[in-house]
Amino acid sequence: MDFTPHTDADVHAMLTRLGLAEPNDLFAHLPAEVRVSGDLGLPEPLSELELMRHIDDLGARNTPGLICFAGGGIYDHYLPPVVRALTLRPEFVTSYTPYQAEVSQGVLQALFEYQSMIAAITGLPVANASLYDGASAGLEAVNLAVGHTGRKGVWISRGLHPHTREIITTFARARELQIVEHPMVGGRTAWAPDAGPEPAAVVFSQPNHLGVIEDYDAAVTLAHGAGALAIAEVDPMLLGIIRSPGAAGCDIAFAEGQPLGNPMSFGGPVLGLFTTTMELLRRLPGRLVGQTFDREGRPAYTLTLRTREQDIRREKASSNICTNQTLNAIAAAVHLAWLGPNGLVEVGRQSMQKARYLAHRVTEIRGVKLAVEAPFGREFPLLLPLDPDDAVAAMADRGFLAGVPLSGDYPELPGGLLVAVTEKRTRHQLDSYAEALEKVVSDA
Amino acid sequence: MDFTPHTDADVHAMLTRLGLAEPNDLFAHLPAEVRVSGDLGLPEPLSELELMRHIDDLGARNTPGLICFAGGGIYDHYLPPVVRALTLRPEFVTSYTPYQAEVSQGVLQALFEYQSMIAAITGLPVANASLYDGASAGLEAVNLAVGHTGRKGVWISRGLHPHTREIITTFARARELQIVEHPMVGGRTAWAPDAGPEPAAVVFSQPNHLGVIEDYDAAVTLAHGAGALAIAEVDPMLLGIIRSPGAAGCDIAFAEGQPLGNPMSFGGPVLGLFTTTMELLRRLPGRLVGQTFDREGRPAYTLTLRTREQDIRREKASSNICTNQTLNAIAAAVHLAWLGPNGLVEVGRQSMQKARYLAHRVTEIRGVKLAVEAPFGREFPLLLPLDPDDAVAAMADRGFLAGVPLSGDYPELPGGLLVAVTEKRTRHQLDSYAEALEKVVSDA
Amino acid sequence: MPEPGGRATASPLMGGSAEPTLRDLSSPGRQAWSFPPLDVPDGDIEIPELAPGPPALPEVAERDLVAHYTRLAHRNFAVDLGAYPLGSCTMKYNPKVCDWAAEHPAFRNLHPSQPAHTTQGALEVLMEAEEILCRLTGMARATFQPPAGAAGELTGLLIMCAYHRSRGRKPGTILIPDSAHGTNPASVTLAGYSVAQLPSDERGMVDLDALRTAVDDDVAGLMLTNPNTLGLFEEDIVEMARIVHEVDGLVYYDGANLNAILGVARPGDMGFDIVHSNLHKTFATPHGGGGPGAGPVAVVDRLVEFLPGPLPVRDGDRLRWEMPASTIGRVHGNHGNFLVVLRALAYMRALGGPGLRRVAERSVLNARYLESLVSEAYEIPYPAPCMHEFVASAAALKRQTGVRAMDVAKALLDRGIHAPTVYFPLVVEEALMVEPTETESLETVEAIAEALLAIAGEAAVDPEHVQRAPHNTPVSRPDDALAARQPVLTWDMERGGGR
Amino acid sequence: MPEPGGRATASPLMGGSAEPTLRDLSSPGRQAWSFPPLDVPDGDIEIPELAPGPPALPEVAERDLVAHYTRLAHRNFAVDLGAYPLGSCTMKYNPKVCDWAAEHPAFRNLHPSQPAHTTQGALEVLMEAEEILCRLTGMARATFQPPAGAAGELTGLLIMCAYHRSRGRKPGTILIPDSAHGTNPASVTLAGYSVAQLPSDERGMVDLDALRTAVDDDVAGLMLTNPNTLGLFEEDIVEMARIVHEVDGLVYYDGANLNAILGVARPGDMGFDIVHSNLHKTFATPHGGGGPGAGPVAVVDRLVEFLPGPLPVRDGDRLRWEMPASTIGRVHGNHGNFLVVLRALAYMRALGGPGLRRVAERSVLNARYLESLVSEAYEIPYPAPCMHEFVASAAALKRQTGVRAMDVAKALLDRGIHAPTVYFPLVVEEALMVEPTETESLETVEAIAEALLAIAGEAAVDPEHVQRAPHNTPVSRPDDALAARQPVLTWDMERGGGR
Ligand SMILES: Cc1ncc(COP(=O)(O)O)c(C=O)c1O
Ligand SMILES: Cc1ncc(COP(=O)(O)O)c(C=O)c1O
Repeated sequence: MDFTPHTDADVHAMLTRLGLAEPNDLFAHLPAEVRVSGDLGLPEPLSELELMRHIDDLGARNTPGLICFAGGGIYDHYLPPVVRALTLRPEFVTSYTPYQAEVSQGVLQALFEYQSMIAAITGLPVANASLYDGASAGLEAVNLAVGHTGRKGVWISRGLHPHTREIITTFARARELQIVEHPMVGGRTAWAPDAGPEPAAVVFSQPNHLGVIEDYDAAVTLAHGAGALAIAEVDPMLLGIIRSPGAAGCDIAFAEGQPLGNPMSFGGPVLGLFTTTMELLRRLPGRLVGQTFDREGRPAYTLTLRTREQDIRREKASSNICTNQTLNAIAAAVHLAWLGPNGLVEVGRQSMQKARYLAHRVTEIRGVKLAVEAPFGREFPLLLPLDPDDAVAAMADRGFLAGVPLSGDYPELPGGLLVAVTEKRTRHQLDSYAEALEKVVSDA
Repeated sequence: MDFTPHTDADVHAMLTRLGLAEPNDLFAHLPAEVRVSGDLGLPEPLSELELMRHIDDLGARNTPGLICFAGGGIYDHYLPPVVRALTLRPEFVTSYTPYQAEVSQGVLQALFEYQSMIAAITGLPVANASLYDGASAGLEAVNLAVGHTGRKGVWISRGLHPHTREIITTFARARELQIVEHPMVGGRTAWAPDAGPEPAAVVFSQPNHLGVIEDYDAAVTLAHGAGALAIAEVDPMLLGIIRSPGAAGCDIAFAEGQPLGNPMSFGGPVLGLFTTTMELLRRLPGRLVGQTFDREGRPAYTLTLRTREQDIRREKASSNICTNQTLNAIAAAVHLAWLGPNGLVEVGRQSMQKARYLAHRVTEIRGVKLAVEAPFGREFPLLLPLDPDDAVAAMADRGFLAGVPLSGDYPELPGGLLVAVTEKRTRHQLDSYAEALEKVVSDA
Repeated sequence: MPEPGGRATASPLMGGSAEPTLRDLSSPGRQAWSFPPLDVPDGDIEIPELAPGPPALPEVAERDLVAHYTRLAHRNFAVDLGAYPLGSCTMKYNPKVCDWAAEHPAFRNLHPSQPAHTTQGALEVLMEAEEILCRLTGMARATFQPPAGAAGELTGLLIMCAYHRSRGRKPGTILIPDSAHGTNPASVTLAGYSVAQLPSDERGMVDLDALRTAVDDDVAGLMLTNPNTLGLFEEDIVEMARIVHEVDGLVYYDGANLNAILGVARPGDMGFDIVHSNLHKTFATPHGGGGPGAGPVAVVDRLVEFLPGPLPVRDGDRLRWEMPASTIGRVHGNHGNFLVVLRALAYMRALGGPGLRRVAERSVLNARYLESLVSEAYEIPYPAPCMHEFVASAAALKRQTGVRAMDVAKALLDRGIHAPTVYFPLVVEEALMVEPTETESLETVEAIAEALLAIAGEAAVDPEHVQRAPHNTPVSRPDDALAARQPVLTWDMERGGGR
Repeated sequence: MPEPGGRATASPLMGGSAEPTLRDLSSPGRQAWSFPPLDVPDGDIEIPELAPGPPALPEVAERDLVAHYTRLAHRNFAVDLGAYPLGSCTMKYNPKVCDWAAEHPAFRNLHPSQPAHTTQGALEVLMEAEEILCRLTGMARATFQPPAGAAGELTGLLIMCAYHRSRGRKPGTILIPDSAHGTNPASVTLAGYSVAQLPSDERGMVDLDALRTAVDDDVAGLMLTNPNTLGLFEEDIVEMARIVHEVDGLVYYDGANLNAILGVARPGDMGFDIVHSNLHKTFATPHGGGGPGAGPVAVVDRLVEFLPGPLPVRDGDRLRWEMPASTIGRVHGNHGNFLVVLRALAYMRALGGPGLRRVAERSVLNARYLESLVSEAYEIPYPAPCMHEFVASAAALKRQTGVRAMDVAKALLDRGIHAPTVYFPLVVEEALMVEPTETESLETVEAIAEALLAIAGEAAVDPEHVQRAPHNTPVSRPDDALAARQPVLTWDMERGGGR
């Protein structure tokens, strides 16, 4: 199967017009030494039906139907069919970046509305039109702060998502930034005011990676006292319940946006949310859509403040991002509009109540307790009396994706398992989880 | 969950404008004796997630994954994702009958193209824009013939699809038509020239319900000799291989159109194809789209020859049909365009070759033989040494939908099982089927 | 720039040329299809009646196929794009979760001949839907075989026929009001009955005296929709049923207008014996550009034995198929439009009792509210309070400006709103039959009213402009006369030609 | 009425007003959402940092949500509607079977942290795709973490950095041709390198002497796309790589233009060390209005140890995750845009070796053919035969008529065809960068040419009309200056306002 519409006659006619005899002649000017002569060992073509069978076969090699209690940025929330149906409109899916505004009002307006809603939930006035994911949004936030302050220090909470920490570290190594990690005590960041090099940014997660709700003021006061930007990674699904980073005085908020409108997708494509203050607008990475008017005075949307971007500003751009996660952002917007203010509150409330119920149930199991006793969101850290990887494997045999082991990223929590609960989990599932975990623990 | 957008405030404002106090007042003028007072015992509302779980639960009560060898009008052909994606465009799905041509050119042109392609494969010049299904298309064909000839006799082949026979019989009873059934000998219709009341129509299936290819000329000559219309039920997926009814001189052809573009869907929605000659055009049941021009001389499509239809002609209409199977017809058109001439030949060729292979394999089983020895299409009648219903049940336990038992409709074939093979079946599946059947037969 | 919320318009994109046909796009040798190579022995196929060669189908690549149908879709208005107040058609919003249900692999890949023990879920779908439908209509049992309303009518009439035959009567006459939908008389003829038409009185309802006069021993039954096609509830319905029952006639309910009375009133309680309902109207299954629909027929106890079959019946905790004792036989090749029923069931279960009743309340509320707004510029010929739809008349407008109902309809298209049904029912001159449905918001209802009033205003000032409407659509008014005089029904037909 | 086959235009429907925003459509109390009732104990949630109330989101019903986004979709051009010859972007047709793959429940519901033994199919997808990619590029191993081309560039540069650091070198300078895409220099800066620009010569290729001069010990590497952004194959590529390698620099291949050489030539064979490819260009994964894409990075043997991780590795007949020995660390929070990779794999497997090579042949054939047609009216500034795209110049047109490249682009929109890329690459005055891709038919290619020639013709006669184009689109040219001067970036912002 291929998707070229050319008939043999077409190819012949076109080659003839070009004065060529055969398709190979199109490449006659390439240096002989770089032209492929042998067989590249590529697979044979497949018909569509064979292809579908192959994908089905690959899919069958994944364990089906695990009931998901894993989180850490990617969550199994309820995703309404209407959100997928609208997002997957081919006019959105198969268009390019809306450079030609006149024929891209659909994508542009959808992004403008996305920006508006992301600003609304984060309480910050300006949101870009998406970044790749939560972790790389963290990198962009740090880059912004470094550019803005001219400093090389980056203070990060140990409660920041480990992958965000890791990607910032990868980047810092190349850029020779100095990262200072602030420890957690009792499940929350214990900020140390004199932690070393002058910080460009103070970065933390709200709730933090253990699920615990941080003290906004502590971080923001520290940051602003030190002349740094306060940067919060937030959980969009909890912004109906937890105070917004904007209201708390943060300068930048970013987030892993997957739970808004996107399936878990093995972690991608997802999207990074990024919001900031007007003051930092000209340093914002990524695309921005603005509202304006056309020649007839009709409202029209267009990409704007483009001088920040790589195609105009090149090596001086605020970021290198070009292709972003537009379709995922549209999904997020459709989902947010589906939820509305009260749906967002409801999804947070239900998730948190169910998390409390499960935490209560599992901590009744002998040997199982919470790693920290502090108010959490819809995710909490368990301490198990066995290796959490083994627990996850044993729970998978029982049909549960039990959570994300914490021990790799937090050696100080050797039995740590991060358990996430969404509104999708039924009480029956929570009870069964607790029963299964009890067996796993007692078998260990 | 409901889908009304009204807020309480909206309802209040609207009622107030109408001078009403509460929604109930909208019905105050209904006679009290017909107004529902008690509880109707209807189910409680469900949230979307609960609803989806319920449908999943119902679905789980069907046996999953049976490999399909059943046919008899509904076939498990390969249905490309592109056909579904295009057919399910919401502009097609959520529009009404294209009475307002100016905003319905999409549906209208799609139907015009459907008519063109159905005419092309059946070899008859005019096709309507769909009927409900193959069986009811048979009824319409008989009704047309009765109206055209003024006669009450209907000669039908015993090889006509039993459901088509049954629906014609249901109808004939009310209309006091006289049906004469012509027997099969050696798998083909043995037409009896002096079979009783003067026929309005001679009706047969090509291939017939046993899968056997009929002699067109015998039927057409008989019909025309008797002053009747020759009416053939055809199998659209074989029209790349088998001569078209138009080429064979039939006056009307109809078909169960499901295999073109539509999933099996437990038998519905499917569609009935209906084609005929220009001579009979004014008696055609159902909608017709014609090409014309708009005021600016641009090509435009419109519903035409509407004076045949019920909304104009009322009790004198050629049929009572109003809502038809437009979306299924669009699916058929997209699928036919996907197939093109060579794809249609290929699907027929592969299905028939695989049917031959399987027939060969299973007739090697001791006690299993073909019910008739005559050239067939992609479906053939087996004679089993056990009750075919029992065989189907036993084969289902082994993962196969073995075929359609013939014994109910053809008591003369007590061990009859109609086996259909499509291009989708792999050789491995054919071999496994034969092996499973061998076990079932030997266990019996 | 805020526009009033809920205003529903579709907008142009670009270009304006006609879409070529697939035949225009075809090029010999182009191909979209692929199949796995044949994995069994090949060779010549030896059969009689071999086709001389491949049929003359277009040859296109997948890329062009996709572009063609996507562009066609962009040339079509639909509920998903905006308001569709097409009277009698109940063009309500079709929930996307029901699309999900209809594409569920556990149902869409079922073969209709599968043994019942392998399709228990599907039988349960039919049972659940039947139970809800019977409770809503006040009937005993229902069949889902009829694939549309008209097929339901025919089925109902065949049941009448079988009932009367069982009592030794021959087919006779069926009474139908003059405001009836065209399928009613057409179905009557198809079923072998003759039609007698009942006049409407000055209320817009069946004239009770005329009914009394018309009823005699030849009358097999009465067919009626209530609310009727004027959107009015037949006040004398109970008495009407009684009169017909007196001569052992049966009373048939055309359920096209069931939306108005869901959970509020039941045909069974009004005295009806047979009820079809249009799932593609009342139960939100989309209309598909003209189908598929589903027209289940429900009947009172004494008619259950005549229902088409097979019907699902409970047998312990299993379900099996059974033929009713005196069944009229099949009316569909399989089990009807099953996936449409599945969609409708999903809708019914989502709404539940309270939601279903709210459908009636809010469809009537919207219609009554819209009627009151529109009555500023259009006559409402009958004063009774409307139910889920109303019929206005452009007769005065026509007299004053020359602008006809059809022109108003076309001008509405220009404003991004679908036209109402026009010239139906036949009893109203220059009829505009408007059904907003319950899924349009207050703001959208007001936008429809504003548009209709603006058109009336424009008619007074510039009638020619209205008469030449629509102006913004992919094509302007097609030449229907040419289409009928010299039909071109396939791309192979020359104008005026054919076989 | 037949139009030439393959002509690709989109058409208007009706209406013309702007689409209101969701906020305009919002009404307090309206709701689309539903959740099951909470089935665990409820009560006050006691946490610090409790939000004072619900956020200010719009409140709309599902019906209005659907209509809103459907109408927005109707205001957007897309590949599925017609030709999209946007240079450098490879807007080829995206097969629907790949959509099916990307929605496969066995993949879309996987959590990234699942243990590897429960996601063997997903790991196999990555392995299969990696293998094909490496064979096509001539590399040893690849990572799929980078979610787009630019992220691939950054990843590649971080790998360079790690390589050099492992050899005791500090970041230095990266050489980039002046025709390079903007992401290249931006990535270089982000990675902590500085940029040195290489001039193009009169052939439109890198000036080899300038390269020789520029290369010194501070040079860490060269970034290049080949064919370059003029659509020309860099003839001296082997020599260029050799020169850079001489100072232990690395040569980076920006794979945006890989489409032109699939199966015909391989970056590895040209001497490149690191290659990113854009799955959303070369491998037909759709662009989603601006993303998601995927920018896998493949490297030669000696750089494998630096790749980001974890990477899947085979362990008997199982797959597991492993961190490369000297990994630079993660560059994505999870495993990259996995479903995009799945789509690309489906595409690669459908085409197989012969189909992939045919992509190169026919994309070049279409471009070369279109170039020859278009050259009648537009200058082609460099004479070398183009590969999969070409750059024409409207400089002469501008001199003669005042009509600029941007005007030509806009006028093309009016003709139902998407605009080419304009004013890029920077080395060509009034650049029109045209990439028809291999999925457009001969007829469509000719339709594009005709349209471009017609515009040039019109420019000579009525330049103002072209300068005011587009005329048929939902909006005309937006006031970009106003948008930037007084940004309104959310519906809460007043013009000129903000926090
Ligand atoms: C009043 C009335 N009766 C009957 C019908 C026929 O229903 P269907 O179109 O489903 O056959 C309709 C709809 O067209 C109708 O409005
Ligand atoms: C030549 C070239 N390099 C790099 C890129 C950047 O790729 P992406 O948009 O995926 O980040 C692009 C595409 O925009 C490009 O055309």
